[in-house]
Amino acid sequence: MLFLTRTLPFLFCFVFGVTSWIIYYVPHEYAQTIEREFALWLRLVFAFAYVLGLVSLLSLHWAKIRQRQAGWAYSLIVYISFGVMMLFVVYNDGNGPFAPQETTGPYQWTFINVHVASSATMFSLLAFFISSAAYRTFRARTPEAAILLVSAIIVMLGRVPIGAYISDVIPEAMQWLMSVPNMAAKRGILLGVSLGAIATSLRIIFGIERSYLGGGDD
Amino acid sequence: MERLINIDRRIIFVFVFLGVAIPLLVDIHLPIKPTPTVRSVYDEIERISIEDPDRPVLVSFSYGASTVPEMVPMTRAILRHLFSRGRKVVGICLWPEAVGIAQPIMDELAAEFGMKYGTDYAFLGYKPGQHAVVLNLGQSVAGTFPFDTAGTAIGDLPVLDGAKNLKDFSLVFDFAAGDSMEFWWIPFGQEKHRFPFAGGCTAVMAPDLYPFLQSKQLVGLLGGLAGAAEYETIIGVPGSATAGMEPQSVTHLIIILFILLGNTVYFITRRRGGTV
Amino acid sequence: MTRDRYVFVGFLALFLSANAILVANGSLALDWDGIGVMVAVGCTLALYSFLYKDNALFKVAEHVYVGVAAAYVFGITWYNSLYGEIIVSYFDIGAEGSTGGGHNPWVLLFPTLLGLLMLTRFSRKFSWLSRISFAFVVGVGAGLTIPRFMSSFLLGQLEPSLAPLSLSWEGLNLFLVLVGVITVLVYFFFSVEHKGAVGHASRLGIWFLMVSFGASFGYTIMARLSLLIGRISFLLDDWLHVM
Amino acid sequence: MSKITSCIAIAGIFLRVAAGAQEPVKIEVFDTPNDAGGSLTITWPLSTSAQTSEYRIYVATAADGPFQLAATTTAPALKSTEPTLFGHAEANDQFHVLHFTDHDTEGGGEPMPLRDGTAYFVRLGVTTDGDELFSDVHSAEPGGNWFNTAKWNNLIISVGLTLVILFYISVARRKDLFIRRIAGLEALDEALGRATEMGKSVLFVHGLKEMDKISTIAAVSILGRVAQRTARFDTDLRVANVDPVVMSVSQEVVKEAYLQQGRPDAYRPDSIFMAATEQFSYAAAVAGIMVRERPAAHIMMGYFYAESMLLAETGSTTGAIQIAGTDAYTQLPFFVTTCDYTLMGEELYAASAYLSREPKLLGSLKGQDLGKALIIGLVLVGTALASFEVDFLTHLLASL
Repeated sequence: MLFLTRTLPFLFCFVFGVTSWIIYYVPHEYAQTIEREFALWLRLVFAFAYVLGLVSLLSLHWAKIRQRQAGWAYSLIVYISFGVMMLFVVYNDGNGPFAPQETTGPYQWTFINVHVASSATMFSLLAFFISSAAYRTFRARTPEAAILLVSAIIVMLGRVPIGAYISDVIPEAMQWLMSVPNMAAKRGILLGVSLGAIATSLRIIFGIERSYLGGGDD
Repeated sequence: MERLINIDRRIIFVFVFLGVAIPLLVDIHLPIKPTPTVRSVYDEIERISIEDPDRPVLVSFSYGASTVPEMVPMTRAILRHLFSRGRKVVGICLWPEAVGIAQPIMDELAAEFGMKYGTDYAFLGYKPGQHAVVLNLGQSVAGTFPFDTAGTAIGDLPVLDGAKNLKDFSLVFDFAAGDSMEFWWIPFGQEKHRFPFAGGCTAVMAPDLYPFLQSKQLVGLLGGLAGAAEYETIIGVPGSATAGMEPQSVTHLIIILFILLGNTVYFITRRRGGTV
Repeated sequence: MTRDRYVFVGFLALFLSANAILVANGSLALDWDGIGVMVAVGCTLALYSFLYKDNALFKVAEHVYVGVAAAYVFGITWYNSLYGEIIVSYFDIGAEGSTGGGHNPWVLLFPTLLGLLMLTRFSRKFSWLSRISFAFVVGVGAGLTIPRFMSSFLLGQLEPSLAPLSLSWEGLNLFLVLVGVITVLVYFFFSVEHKGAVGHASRLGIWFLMVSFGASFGYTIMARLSLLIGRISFLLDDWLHVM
Repeated sequence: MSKITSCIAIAGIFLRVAAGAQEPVKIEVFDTPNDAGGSLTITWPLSTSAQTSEYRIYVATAADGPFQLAATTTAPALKSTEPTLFGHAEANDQFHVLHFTDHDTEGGGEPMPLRDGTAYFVRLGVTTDGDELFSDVHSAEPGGNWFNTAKWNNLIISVGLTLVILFYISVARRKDLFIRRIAGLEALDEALGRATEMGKSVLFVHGLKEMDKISTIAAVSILGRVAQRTARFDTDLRVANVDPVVMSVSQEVVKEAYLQQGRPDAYRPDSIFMAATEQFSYAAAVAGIMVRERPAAHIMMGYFYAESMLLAETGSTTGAIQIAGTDAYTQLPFFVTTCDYTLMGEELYAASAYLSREPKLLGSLKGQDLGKALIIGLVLVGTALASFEVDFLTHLLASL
């Protein structure tokens, strides 16, 4: 059993990992075919992963309802709104689920008027909290934080028309700041991050990092 | 002094609300000056319209509902420019929510310029897989999007004649609310096929992309609503982004004043030995 | 508590009467479009009630949104991929008048199997099977990542950094970029203590980082405000018609 | 240049054809390198003529024909535009280059693609002022290639980095590797110390990502350290979660820490709780705890999204010490301006390696450090060389 639960996944990971790494260097038709198939498979498995995410969301809220945890009524609301929207998904403006998707009907209506409206509103809430934080908590406690705030002010002024209205120097300072010191730091971060990503990928391929396996008994 | 800082934050919220609402209602005209990164997107589309007029442009929508106010104005500005130059446009979505948002916009603008579905433009819908979709497109467009959203096979869409993979597009343009330009398109597409690549992103992502502008992995960039407003200015069709620049300017000023005020109080109280 | 209740009732009454007035004076039609605007405004205001304080209305709106979002994404995945690509290819059902298209069903067998195995994660007995799917996804992902990140990020970003320096404005900027890249890397270097020259370099690196964080900070504030502008102009224009 | 001399110049290239002279003419036909097959490449010397000439490539499957048209061009590219295939030799801008993948068929039907493994005979025709001059015939065979020669640098560096990282991991398994002190961890200890002095609780806030993400793993190992301290000093610890798996792992880690400190009695599983399941509800719930319970220290670790703003803002107004750590670079600015100390990006992973002493983390951190040192060295040397117009290192490192 240990072979099936531990070794087999590791072998899978190693073989597929090394193969997809090597074919990068091989322009031959055979290698390109493998790359095409891998990309397709990966893409299709991702579609199933959505179902996985959906089931785990629903089971999380189901647990809250079943155990009558604090705020379980909100979980019930998740179920109700999910159920109603699912009906619209299946209805597909009269064509049923086994036809191309319609761009009209209750599904699109709910999407625009509930989903889009809520989603954009949720993130716009942050505009308010940022302003309150600007007043109450964005402090130049240290020289570093002072540099951060000065650079933020230059960018905020230079990026909108009011900056040029005050002085032509401000947008130019913003441009310079973005494309020289900001660019340099972002490049430094990027180099570090990609080294980190490569190191993590190596640990995965060589079976040193197995936390992705998760779940199930060992 | 400390009481000044510890006021109810709802008072600040009212300031911000008014800072947005009043400039929206009262017209204060401020001239918009396009920045070089935005200008180079325009120049690139003009260039391909002359030098590479036959091959289609691939437009990828990688954003969701939460960033609609930022992303939709730039979607409109770019599509308007492409259609006005008679470019053939193929739209794909890398984020699921983009389907319901981008498709109506594309249809509307195409109708405005008399572009016909199938021959002048197409909308292929969404495929899960993020970077895997980009990699797959690099190998085969028809193998990645076998049908459009109406179920028509790709082979029946003349706009895609000759477009077998990413190499066969004159330009790829990504509208990104996340890191799709940086971590999907550049390493999994542009790295191999070297197509001209430009994009528009939310303001949050924009500073991260400057290294790619300097290394020419990215031709040009529209950053946030300001980038969209600049593009509207270049093509001479002011829209909601241009209208948004006035409240944007005012609220930026308000926030800067808040930061300055807060810090002044902070330094005064700190000098007196208090804490805030 | 009672004060909050008054606020809530007043808020609701205001919202309903505003809609009634708008319908009465013809700004909003009582068709699906008009009702749509009212629903959208309702969601928007319910979420904004969070600004007053965390309350039940906000939580209801947030959870409604979560449920709708989950079903919406499932719908898109179903029509674009699960049905629209996989099932259609198996049963060869293209749209009317469509010639061919779709994948060879045999090619799809393996990925479909992997996808289905992934769903065993919810079974206590068979969840080990899902590890095979995860091993595939993670393994291929890792293998694809290594050479591509090497090429587009390490080499692709290294090469433009190797520009000739000169005594000019451009030369100065290139020099600053060079200093920035190196000192930021030094800051994230963990094998030596940050003392002496290394300490100075890493301190300079922090300053570069702070300038770039400041840029991100400014841009993020801009982004959030843009969203707010979008929502408020929706309220003022599409709902109240005062713009 | 006059019309007549330009004709002579063109004709000069094809001297061998025109006059039967013996000098080699530099026309080359070969399989296109670094491709999947089905393509041939032809190169010929740069035209010295000021006039535009038309170039035609003819293909046959036998040396004596019949020749079919494969490609026509008036503005051919130069070899120097394709460093991927031809490198950076100076002479490259003295040669034209053209790739072709098919040829016309006799009946005028669909063009016939070139077949791998078939020998093709190719000749070049140049038309200036209506006269077409032909080169002699060269033969080549298209085919797929097994290695992309433009990727040597990539392969060597990747394999090198792999070996270094695997080497350091194996070293780390045998002995402890040095990592510098992480200032953020000292700040963490200080914050915990203050909480003890004040007799108030400590609030640990997890990020939004699941258990298999590096940032979450790092957050859990930092939680372990925090729990050790709170167990020793008998300080109240509260841990807010948004993911049930992270919650149960956190419970294990805290329980373990309390056991190690000999205080299993002080461990209360319900102080490690699910605050909410959704992003903003989570932020609101945690902010509520911050305001109501007024912990002395807030420790926020893991991957945060937009809710970071809400958490840190509310937190800083309560006067608590705030320590944050995240690899979400877009959220870092907010933590930096509202927290007393912030572990930025890779510092978070380093802190986790420093605390857990796990060989795989320590080893790969060391390997990455070596990679960074290499990059710093290459940038310095490369820039110095480039400043003196020596480009070889720049070309060697080019991503092609």
